[in-house]
Amino acid sequence: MIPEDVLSSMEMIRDSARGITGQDLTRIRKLRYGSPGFDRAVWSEICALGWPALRLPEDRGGVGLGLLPYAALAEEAGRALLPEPLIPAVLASALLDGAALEAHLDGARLVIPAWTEARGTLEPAGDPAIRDGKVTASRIHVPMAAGADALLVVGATQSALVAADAPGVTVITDETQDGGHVAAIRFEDTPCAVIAADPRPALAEAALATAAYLLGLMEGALDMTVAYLKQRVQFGKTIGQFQILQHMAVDARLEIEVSRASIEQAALQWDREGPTPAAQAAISRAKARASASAMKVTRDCIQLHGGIGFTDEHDIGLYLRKAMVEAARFGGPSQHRARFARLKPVMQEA
Amino acid sequence: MIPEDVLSSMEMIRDSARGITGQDLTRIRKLRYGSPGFDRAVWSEICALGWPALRLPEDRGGVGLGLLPYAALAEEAGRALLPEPLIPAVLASALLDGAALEAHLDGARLVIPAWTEARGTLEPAGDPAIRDGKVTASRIHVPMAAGADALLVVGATQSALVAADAPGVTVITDETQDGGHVAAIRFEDTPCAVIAADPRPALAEAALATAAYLLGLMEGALDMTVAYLKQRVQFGKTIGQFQILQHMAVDARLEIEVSRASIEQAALQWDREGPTPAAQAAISRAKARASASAMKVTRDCIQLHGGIGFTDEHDIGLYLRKAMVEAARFGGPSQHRARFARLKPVMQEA
Amino acid sequence: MAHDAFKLDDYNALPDEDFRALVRRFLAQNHPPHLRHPAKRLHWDDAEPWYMILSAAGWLAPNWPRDHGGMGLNPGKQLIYVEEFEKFGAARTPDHGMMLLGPLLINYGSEEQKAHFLPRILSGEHIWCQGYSEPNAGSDLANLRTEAVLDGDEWVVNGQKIWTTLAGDADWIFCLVRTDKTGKKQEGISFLLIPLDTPGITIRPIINLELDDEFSEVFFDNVRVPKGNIVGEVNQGWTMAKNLLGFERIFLGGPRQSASALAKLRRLGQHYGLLDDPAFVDRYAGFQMELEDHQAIFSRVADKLRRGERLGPEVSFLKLNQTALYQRITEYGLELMAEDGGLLAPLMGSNDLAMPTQFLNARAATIYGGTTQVQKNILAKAVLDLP
Amino acid sequence: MAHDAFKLDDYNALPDEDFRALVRRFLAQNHPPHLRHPAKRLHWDDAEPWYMILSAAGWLAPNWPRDHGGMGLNPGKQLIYVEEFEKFGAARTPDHGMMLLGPLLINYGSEEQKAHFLPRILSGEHIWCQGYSEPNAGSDLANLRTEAVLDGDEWVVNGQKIWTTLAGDADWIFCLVRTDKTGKKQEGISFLLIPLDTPGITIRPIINLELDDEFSEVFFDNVRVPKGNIVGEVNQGWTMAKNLLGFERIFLGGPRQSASALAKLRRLGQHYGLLDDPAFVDRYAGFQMELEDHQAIFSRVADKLRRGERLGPEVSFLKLNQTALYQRITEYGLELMAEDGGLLAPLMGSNDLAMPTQFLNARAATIYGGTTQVQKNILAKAVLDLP
Repeated sequence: MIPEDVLSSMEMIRDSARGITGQDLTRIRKLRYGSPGFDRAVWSEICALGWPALRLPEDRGGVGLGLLPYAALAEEAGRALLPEPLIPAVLASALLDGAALEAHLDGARLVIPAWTEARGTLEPAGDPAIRDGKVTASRIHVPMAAGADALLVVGATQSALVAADAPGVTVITDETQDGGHVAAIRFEDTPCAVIAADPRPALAEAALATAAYLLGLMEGALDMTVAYLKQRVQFGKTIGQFQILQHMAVDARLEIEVSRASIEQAALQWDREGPTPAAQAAISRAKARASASAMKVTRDCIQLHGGIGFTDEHDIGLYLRKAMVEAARFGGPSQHRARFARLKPVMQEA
Repeated sequence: MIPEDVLSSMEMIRDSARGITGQDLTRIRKLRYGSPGFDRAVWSEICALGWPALRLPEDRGGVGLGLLPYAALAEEAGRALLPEPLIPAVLASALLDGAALEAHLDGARLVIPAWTEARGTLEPAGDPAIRDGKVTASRIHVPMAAGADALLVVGATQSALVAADAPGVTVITDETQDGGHVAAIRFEDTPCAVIAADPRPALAEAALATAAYLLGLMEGALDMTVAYLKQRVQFGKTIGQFQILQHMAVDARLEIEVSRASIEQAALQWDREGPTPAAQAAISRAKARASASAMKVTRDCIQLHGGIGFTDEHDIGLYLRKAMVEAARFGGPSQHRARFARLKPVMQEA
Repeated sequence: MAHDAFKLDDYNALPDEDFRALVRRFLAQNHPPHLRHPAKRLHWDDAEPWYMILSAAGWLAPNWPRDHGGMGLNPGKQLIYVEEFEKFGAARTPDHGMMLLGPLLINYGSEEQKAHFLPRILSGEHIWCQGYSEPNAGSDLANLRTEAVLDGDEWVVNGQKIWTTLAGDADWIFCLVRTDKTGKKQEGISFLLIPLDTPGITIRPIINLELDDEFSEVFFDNVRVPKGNIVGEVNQGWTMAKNLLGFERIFLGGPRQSASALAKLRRLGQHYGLLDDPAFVDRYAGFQMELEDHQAIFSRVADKLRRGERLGPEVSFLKLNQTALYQRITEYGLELMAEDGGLLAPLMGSNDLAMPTQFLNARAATIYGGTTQVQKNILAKAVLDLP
Repeated sequence: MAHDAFKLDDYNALPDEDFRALVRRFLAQNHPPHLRHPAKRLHWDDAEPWYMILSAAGWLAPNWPRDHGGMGLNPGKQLIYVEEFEKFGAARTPDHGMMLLGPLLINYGSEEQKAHFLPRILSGEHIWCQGYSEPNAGSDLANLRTEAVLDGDEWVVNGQKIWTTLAGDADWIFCLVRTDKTGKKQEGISFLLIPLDTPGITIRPIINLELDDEFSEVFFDNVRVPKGNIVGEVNQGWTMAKNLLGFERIFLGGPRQSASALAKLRRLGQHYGLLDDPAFVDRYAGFQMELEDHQAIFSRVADKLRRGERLGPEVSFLKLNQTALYQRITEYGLELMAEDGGLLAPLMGSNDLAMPTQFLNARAATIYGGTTQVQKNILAKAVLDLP
């Protein structure tokens, strides 16, 4: 059971999130397919609210909240389809220190982590090659890199912090379905500061936060869809009267209920016992569930909208496009199922 | 396209089948869980109609029909849940010869093939050990063995024919869900006659015939269910007016339509080109489809019946129980999918 | 057995974790080992020893107040009790008296009825069964037609009930009967207690798909019942029965069936040597994740009870989720068995491998206690506010 | 190009296999290679060369009689034509004139209309689009409200059409319009031909989920159309349009989309080095089996056409089956791509790997041409005779 004080900090953070995210998707739609694809002024507000510092202990300048409140925040971000790079920034916060951390937290110098060389994994890449304070490495699928002031080349035991405009940095940016972008980045003898840290716990937290983002996204999509079902008339009935559409909506609601339970339980366990194998497995379970559910729910929301759902003009498609991107980030269903199986072999539990 | 003459022989054999199978399941219900679990008098009628000889060329005393008419017959058998061992007997016919074949075809001496040592395969067991006219071997899942006069111990290149009451034959009979039975049989220095033959083509035909049996079974189950939907009243409506139940029934109908097309296409191809890899693959495809569809359709038919569907008193359960047995016979969906993949590697076709 | 060690004055005073440990200890020390994880619902003959142990220990009725002989657990503690019983694989006894009738009597019964019936439930003297459904009143329960007509000091009952669980084991049946045919269907229904040895009652077992006789039909032919056997007010039976849906609703959504099916799947994997087969491991892991997800949503709803909140219609999500998972596990298990899945008796004679029976049992899960379809209808209106 | 080699007096006289070979040869020799297996519906600018090749060869209208400039194919030969075009991955041209309007004019048009319009369709002078759906008449098409009121010798049209495919490329639109508001919804609908350059018409492209402008809205604001532009009788438009569902219905159920998605899945498997991965091979084989099953049921329905039978409502099973398969292949493909599935541009710039676009395209497949839900409603009544 979630303790009362955690529940109330979750409520508080939800309220504060709603202040940022606004009531409709007009802002989100405007930012799509542009560069950097998010609003730096909004990012400053976000930093002022302390979100990137949420998970940091107070002695590192943070807010000291648990993973559960972070999940609540990510959920609200997902409901609003927030394009600002909250989850990457929180990941960076966990690895940075000193002045770089301070500048990152106050929004002056946004650091985006570049942690993978491969698709479909939650394992960080090997350590980047660092010689004479210069780093050489390649990273792919770096989100919103075009909006970063600095990049953190994350490795399994040590990471390298480089300025985005440092020499030897080659960025190839690809647009993503949701209107954002990712980059493949080559670092070639790029001057850097070295940070020793194990990124795995923070990566697992990012996976859980992404699951929560997907949860909020599903909620937003279903809310919009249920409203449509109550309003659209065909064959002389509001279409929400048709049993088959009712059941599709109920199935979507169930996916959401289960995703929420899975995510909250995983976060609660992590907050209680830290990154134990069981808590790691719970995060994989939650991410696998949320990714699969989000794809199913947003697909079905399109279908429930009928023709209008297939237009880019209608907002319902924004949820599907965002799900296409976030479902795979920090591992999708099959990767997390495999990770779960490794963490909890068949014979281990009843 | 199925040639006209084949279409008409299919119609003829369907008519003749309906003469045997009767109009309701009273007989089927009575024979369940008894020994031998089928009616020897009916078996004599079946032999008089020439069914076990259907696929044999006329110069071997057969009817010389193709696999398509055989599938039509098996379909009618399935619709009626025929318990008599038609498909095993046709398999035996393909391998026997001489007087044994004659006695088998006229119903005087029913031969049941015992062809596997393992579950979940369409590959015959290795050759039985035969020394001095005596066979030593083990076979499992031998259908209706308790009703056989003789057993054919099938091997990959040669088979051994033994009398059911011959010395050294140990039979352990297990009841099956449908009210029939299967046996695990040990042959220990049992006197036998040796027959050289490759059983694989006949096994593939048995798989296709079983797919057709499942097709008929689905048809029977859905017909009964649609009739129930038109008759049962709840909430002041015949339940067939509820959209969700309508769609379940439509989905079942679609499974049936696709199964039929798959089966007929595979049989047509086999009749045209013989046991080519492509025709073998088509049979695997048809059996995988029919097995999976039959399980789904009969499960959904139970659900569509509601409470009464969960009683053994209602006939709808007979279809599900039969599907539980026949879906796995001569290979189920996963085995046939694997076989298909071997026969048609990924890169082979567009 | 040292029952007294488990008799406390106030279980609710224990910290949750201590109470949980107590329940575990109780089960470990008292539950008959051979009754754990039963493949089927137990008949009274098999369940009696366990029922009497619970009775003697005062642990039979976790949901009844202490002054009626129950454990008096608050909702949170009731949950722990249920969770631990489920986790342990404790056998369910014929428990309609404790689970359904008891709370109804406690809420609506006369003092006389309470004094007479409650102790006899606890002692095992009265085993109760439930008479709600009828052949034409299944999903549409309010359509029930079994009628009771007052004739002097007696109700005369005519009609038929169906799907009565373990009727053959019971001494009494509590029924919803029609006492007024005018007005709306939901009105005019009363709650009547009937001894099963009354002349005019015939019980006919129904063999189900598992080839088991868990259910019966009960026929009433001019069955005469004392006027005082009505519980609560005449024509208020529907409302009373609906109001009581609480404690037992969460039971319907517990992970027990899926957990049991998954345990069988694991045993089958072991039996067939598939524990290192990647395809099996992948499917198994998927199911295990779903089961743990279900446990998570179950706990989430349970937490509401713990916080003293009333369970809304969304509790039905538990049943929808669990029964769908249960069916999928057994469907995969059956296919995994290939030809073995067609066998009637459990493989190797072991209930641990009896997947075909579990598969058949799973068919009922989406029908009884409200079909999946009817539950989704209700949820569409109650939770999504669709028209 | 040697078009004359493909001009026969009577295609129907050829044995089926010879005709099939002829179609293959025609495609191999004439189809622009860069237009094969297009990722999206082609706009006129891209499709024009191929349209003009078909036109010059007399191969544009397989379903029209020879005396109207068509190929005059019987149903069996039409099927072969379609099958081979599908198998080859031939590009679809803006073909509403040939496919829908032509047969309607041939059946119901005046001699004058036939003489004027049919040659211009064949020559590419008139490109047609279809104006059926409206914002409030989608699944419930009979609810359409765009109205045409007779004013002297002209119809005055007001209203709005939506989901008009390639409207921006077209010169003319054929519309269903309301000409009588009394009586049943299906009555009072007429079939009207409207030049798109008439004053008062506004075309607004709709960007779809593929971020493509395949569809448009068409607005009519006091658009004046000559009285003679009605096809058939006034108020008979609904019946005429319904009667014409034939040749093109089987198109909707062809295997093209699934085949194209499966080809992409194979390329992706190759790209990611998964061709020996057992999990991939298993999934791929499953989809390939389903595709071949679909081809089997498609052929079975096609055989009915070949035997001269009329296609009943069960032809909708083809669309249901194909679109469901199409969606599942793309869903798996998308998940297989992991993070790559979120990219907007095709992987490696190759259309052969453009699974995300195909996934989005597949969303439309269960909506347009009758949603899956509406089709199942119809099938329940028409095929299963449910109430």
